[in-house]
Amino acid sequence: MRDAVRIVLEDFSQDEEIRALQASSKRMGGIATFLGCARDFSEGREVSEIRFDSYDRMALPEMQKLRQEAIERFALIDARIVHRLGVVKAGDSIVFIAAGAEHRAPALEACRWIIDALKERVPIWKKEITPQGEAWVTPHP
Amino acid sequence: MRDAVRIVLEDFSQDEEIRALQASSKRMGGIATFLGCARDFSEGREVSEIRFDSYDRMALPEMQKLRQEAIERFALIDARIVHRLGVVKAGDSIVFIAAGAEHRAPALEACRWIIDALKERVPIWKKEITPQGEAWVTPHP
Amino acid sequence: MVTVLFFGPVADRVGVGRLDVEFHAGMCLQDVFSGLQPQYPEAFGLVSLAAVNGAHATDMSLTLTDNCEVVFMSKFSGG
Amino acid sequence: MVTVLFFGPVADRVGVGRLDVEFHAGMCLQDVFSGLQPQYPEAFGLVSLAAVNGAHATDMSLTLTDNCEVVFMSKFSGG
Repeated sequence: MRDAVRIVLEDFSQDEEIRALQASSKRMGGIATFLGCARDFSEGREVSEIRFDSYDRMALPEMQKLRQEAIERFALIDARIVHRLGVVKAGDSIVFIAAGAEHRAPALEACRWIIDALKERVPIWKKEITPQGEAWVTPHP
Repeated sequence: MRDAVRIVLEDFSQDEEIRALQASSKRMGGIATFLGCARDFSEGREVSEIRFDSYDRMALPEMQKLRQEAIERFALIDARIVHRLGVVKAGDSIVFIAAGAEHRAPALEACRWIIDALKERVPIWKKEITPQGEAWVTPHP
Repeated sequence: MVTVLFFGPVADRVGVGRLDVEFHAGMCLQDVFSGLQPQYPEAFGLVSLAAVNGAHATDMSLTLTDNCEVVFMSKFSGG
Repeated sequence: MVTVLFFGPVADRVGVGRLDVEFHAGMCLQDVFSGLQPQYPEAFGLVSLAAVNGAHATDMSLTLTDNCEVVFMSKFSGG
């Protein structure tokens, strides 16, 4: 089975991720996921693609730490985090988070916590490529 | 394309639901989902399967209303709700909710709101079949 | 005639999923409830929600019409 | 030697992704920052986070060791 935390260049299947998550236990009653996708429009500009830069040495370990912290903090049964790098087109997936718990509340809360923490703590930067030029994305709070 | 709100007897693919959701717009930056699954253990008892009863005339329209309300309340781009009936085995999917918005916060909040409201407003009842007998599930707050 | 439907745990305790109750002018939701409750106290002990013609009914003084469909329901446990 | 890495918008403004800075005993994170900042004021204007050897470093008085890896980073925009 694929690692629960991955940085990938190719697209991935949510169904496969969910199956991998469910494989860890049949006591999972709720699975919350968050999928971040590339938009074709941002801050009033058309976006044709998104490119990434990443401090690899730190990005993957930090994502692994996030998963472990989320599992402990929300008493999750399991969690998975996948982030794409390389070149992503409008509509493509960028990041996928799945959190499985016995009940729905911790699964949903963990999912929210992980994506917020990932944006704050994982050293990845994205640049939007538009017909008018390129621009690094300024993070929103 | 399949309806955005469905009551089904067979299993369904999350990937297909996500693709159908994404088809509505490339401005979707965040998609939150919630999957409720049948657990093999509940209130200290083993559960071999779950059966459903539903007031069909009201269940589907109420789910459609929930979707519409969520779209308005959270300014979603689109949302989908699928609920299974019939007989469901441990580990199987029961309910799937997907909410897509321009940004992550409304998508995640809508997903939480829809599952909470669905449990409160949609006339479906589930019964757990255990080796010791059958019991209708008492809802938790 | 008023069609009264039961589902899930309420249907199990009533023993059937459907009862027909004679309609009379001015009849309200509470009248149907009070007419059946003494015969099925266990089932009606579970009832916490009602619907008329497929819509949630929170006002028990709601006036019914002939041939309407009434449902007395226990708390939902879907999802 | 201290290896200093840059990524994303900071790398763009510095013009390279890596600079080597001479190490001296007792050197701290702030020394490296202050040594480079005047040469790359635009790039360092974006810096809001630092890491040493792959770990977040919030204390700029952190003492460095020879051959360590320092990164000055702008706010992340992954996810």
